[in-house]
Amino acid sequence: MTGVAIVGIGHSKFGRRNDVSIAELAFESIHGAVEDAGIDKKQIQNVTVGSVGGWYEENVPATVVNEYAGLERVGSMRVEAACASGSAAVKNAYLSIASGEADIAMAVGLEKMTEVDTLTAVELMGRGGSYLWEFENFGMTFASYYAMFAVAHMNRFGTTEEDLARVAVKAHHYGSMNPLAQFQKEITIEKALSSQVVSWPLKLYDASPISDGSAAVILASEDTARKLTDTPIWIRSIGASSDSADMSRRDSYVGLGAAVDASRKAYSAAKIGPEMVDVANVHDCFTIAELMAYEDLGFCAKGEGAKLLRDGQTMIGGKIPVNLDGGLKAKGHPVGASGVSMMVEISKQLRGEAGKRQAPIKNGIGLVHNVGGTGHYCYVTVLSRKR
Amino acid sequence: MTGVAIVGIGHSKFGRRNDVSIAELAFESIHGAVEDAGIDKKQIQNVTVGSVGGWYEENVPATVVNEYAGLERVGSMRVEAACASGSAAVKNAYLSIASGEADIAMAVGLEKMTEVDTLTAVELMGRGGSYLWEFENFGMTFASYYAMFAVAHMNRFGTTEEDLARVAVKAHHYGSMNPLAQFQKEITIEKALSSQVVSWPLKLYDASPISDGSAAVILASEDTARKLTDTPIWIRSIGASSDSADMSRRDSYVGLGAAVDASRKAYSAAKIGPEMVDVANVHDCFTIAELMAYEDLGFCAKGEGAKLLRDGQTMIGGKIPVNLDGGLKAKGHPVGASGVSMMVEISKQLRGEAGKRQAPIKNGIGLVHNVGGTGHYCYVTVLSRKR
Amino acid sequence: MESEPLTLHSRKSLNLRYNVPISKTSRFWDGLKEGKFVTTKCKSCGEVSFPPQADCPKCMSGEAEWVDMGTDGELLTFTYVQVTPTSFVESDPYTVAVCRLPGGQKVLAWTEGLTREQLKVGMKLRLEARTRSEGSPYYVFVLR
Amino acid sequence: MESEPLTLHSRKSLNLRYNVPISKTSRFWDGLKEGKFVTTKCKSCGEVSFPPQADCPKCMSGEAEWVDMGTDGELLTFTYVQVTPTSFVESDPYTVAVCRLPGGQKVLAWTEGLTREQLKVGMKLRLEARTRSEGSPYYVFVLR
Ligand SMILES: [Zn+2]
Ligand SMILES: [Zn+2]
Repeated sequence: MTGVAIVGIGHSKFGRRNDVSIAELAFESIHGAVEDAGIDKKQIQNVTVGSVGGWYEENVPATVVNEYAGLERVGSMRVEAACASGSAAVKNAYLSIASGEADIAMAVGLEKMTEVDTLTAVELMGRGGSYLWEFENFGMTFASYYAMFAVAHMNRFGTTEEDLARVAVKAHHYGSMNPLAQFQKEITIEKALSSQVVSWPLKLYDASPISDGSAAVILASEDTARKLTDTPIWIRSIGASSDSADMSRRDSYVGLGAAVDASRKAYSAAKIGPEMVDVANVHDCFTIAELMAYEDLGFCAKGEGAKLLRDGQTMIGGKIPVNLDGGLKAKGHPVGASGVSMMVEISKQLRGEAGKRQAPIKNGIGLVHNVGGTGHYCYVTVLSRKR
Repeated sequence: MTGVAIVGIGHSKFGRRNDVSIAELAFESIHGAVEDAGIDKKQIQNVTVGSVGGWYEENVPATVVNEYAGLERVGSMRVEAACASGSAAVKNAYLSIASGEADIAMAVGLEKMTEVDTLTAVELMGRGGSYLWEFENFGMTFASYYAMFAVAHMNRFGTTEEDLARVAVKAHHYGSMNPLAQFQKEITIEKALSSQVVSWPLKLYDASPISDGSAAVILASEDTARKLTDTPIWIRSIGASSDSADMSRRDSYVGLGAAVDASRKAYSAAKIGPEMVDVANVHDCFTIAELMAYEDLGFCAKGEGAKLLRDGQTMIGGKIPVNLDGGLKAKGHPVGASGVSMMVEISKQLRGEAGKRQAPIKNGIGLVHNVGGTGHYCYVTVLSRKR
Repeated sequence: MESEPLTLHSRKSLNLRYNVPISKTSRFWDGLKEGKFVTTKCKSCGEVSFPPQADCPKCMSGEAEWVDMGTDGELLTFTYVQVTPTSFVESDPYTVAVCRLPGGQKVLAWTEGLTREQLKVGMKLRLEARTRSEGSPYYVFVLR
Repeated sequence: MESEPLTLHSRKSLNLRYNVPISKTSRFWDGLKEGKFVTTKCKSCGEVSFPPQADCPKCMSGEAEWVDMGTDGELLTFTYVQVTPTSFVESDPYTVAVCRLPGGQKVLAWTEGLTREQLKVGMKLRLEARTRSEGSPYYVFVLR
């Protein structure tokens, strides 16, 4: 089977982007990815758009995006896997090339969450569980689901609110070095701890923001990739897994079963272990999610996420630097765009183009961990300098 | 590359299904497909759900469906290509097997449109164009888009309202033989012509109904398919194309550019021509769409669709029998389910299991033509008895 | 200082309210009216599911019976929801808990009569049925 | 006769109304207020687009200028919308047309002052700007 590589990356500024329509917003990264790949857009055979929607006016968004960018007669679809929609889009594009169906394909992650008011966005996310058993009577929000993970984790392993705040401080530290991030200012533990409680024990600074943004990657088959670039970033494997929609059916509240399973699949298919990973982007929609990700991915043992962070092991210079673009927390979390944005960041890291937030690259391997919903979905993608 | 075959099919009753939740509705076809394939559901590695949503309460439907059916830790996503979402789901499942990523995968098409009132469903469909330029100021509906195709076609080729009514009469004729169809009664041309105008010249009987329903197909790799069944139905090719979201950017109003392109791709990849097709399901969301499909697929020359129908060539015994399950018009059009439902019907036809609505099978080739939106998307899938 | 970009506040509002079919699980809601908590048990393989479902997620059998699932819960986790969605802006902030029942089923519901500070993982709570003023049944956890 | 299955009419309604960014195409809406119809032309390749767009769909250049696109239309197709969506239930039924303008751009809009029976493919119509009572601009086709 042909190898599949990322040959072009594009990324919009994340934030409140009421200066652009959804098509204009998508164009920013599509244009960037086409230029970066050095191709003619007519060479793109498939366009997969990852987006959740509901908070913007277009009900059939992929064709609106394609029309604006002049992508005509392409094979196309939108994919949705909640907040893992971006990774699902990359997987779809990847499969189209790996199967031999296409030679060049593009995945676009896109979300525009600020066209409705904040509490309506909160409601749309809250309705992402099992509607009748979680929302209709009990008004769950995304923060409350993750707060339940936090309470269980704190109770079982002694993780503290300070530990959660440290995740936010790290995110804002690296976000301050990312000109495309929604927040580019350092924060302190005190500031995080004193912010408004959203769903106890999670506070405003434990939560990724409501964001608009887009990101795009162009994938190519092995021969084409080698012709187009000296620095193809190979997709070594994509592990995908899922879990119940309903929180009450989960086995555990101190980790995500789908993440454990997806990473096992991804490591196995790439024939690597977690110790081989030089740099990772993990899904920190809430601070607790990043700590659970360390554990679910095997960067440390279960329950030791907070210690790994406190020891500085997930900073540059540590064992496994994580979220050097600021993560969803500081960079922003336009949900459909986030997975693709993570691919863009890890591609930059593996190319050695991350500037002052560059991680040391030893094995040439990076990882993207993208969770959908409250662990409904997880996609783990292994990227590599070597085929 | 491995061949990919349909080895299991399942289909719910279509209609107003307020007796079942979306998960219960999906289960009806998932259960049917698993039984038909004779597998253990644990063997299913990927589940792709095709659904548009908005008219039912679940915002992340695929995991709700998986949870109910006990499909745990599967790779999964929802895909949306407007009314071609079902074919997009089949394509996603197909790619996962063709690429070697999975051995057995399932595509589920699902829609539940009657949880909102009729005019809200009409609104959600109308918002499927280019929102600002078509809906906000001008209140376009799906019927009005297709009515514009009808007016152009009638003006250019002399197609008449009677010709359109004949499409409905044929649909209801075959629908009367399909116990899963929403409408199972014959109608007359007079009845169709005298029905309420929805968007002139289209009347109630020119339009497919608002429907609930699900359908599922299980796909397997070549070796597995041969072990599982004596009648694998091979997916020979899937041609996918797209067009502008906005009607004002179309080249023509007498056909769908995406359909012409998708069929060209599908024929070319399968190395066949339209004359090789024994039986087809085409996207008759409105009667005019079926006539345009005949032409766009090359079953006849442009402008001769009405004649092909009048001559009985698209009935059993004719050159190319079309929509022998009643089509979307009589069977119902739960939009995300429709593409998968078409695959189920053509599989039955090629297996020789279609009972009194069985087409004669000569070359062993069937075709599914599934349009999304007003021609935003088209997926053409060639199915075959032979690998 | 940049001026705010121009947006068009759409004239048209989309109002979505759903009719959710519940006939296959109505026994649960009916049970609540009598203060009982029942759920489905597969007649074929014995799997007990909550939320109740007419088809078995384990063996796919469509033959289910209704069994009592008890009301004694052990608190697994909880949260106190301060920022509530649009639909719940008129509610006071609420505490949501997940408890495990004797048969192993887990249930998510609001707690009643307990502050967030009083809740501890592992404590004993009890499911109780409630009826809203307009007649719709729901359920809460209270101190056992 | 079967009884109607039991459904739960959700207590919670989802109300969606969008703030659609239009700053990059505001020249079009501003033009309407003066009765002018302008759209974008790519400074790099000369492509004229309608609807207007800041980036060129042909060559991807972000350099566009605004050009007059005229108002003389030729009717390509039309329909008379009798069953209208929820948002438009208070409108009378309306006739929508697509016309080609002199430069080849096509525009979709309501017709005004013409019954469905008066419309014929190929006839000459003219774009005219209108303003709603609340001040928002739109446009219609009238007889030329
Ligand atoms: Zn069972
Ligand atoms: Zn240009």
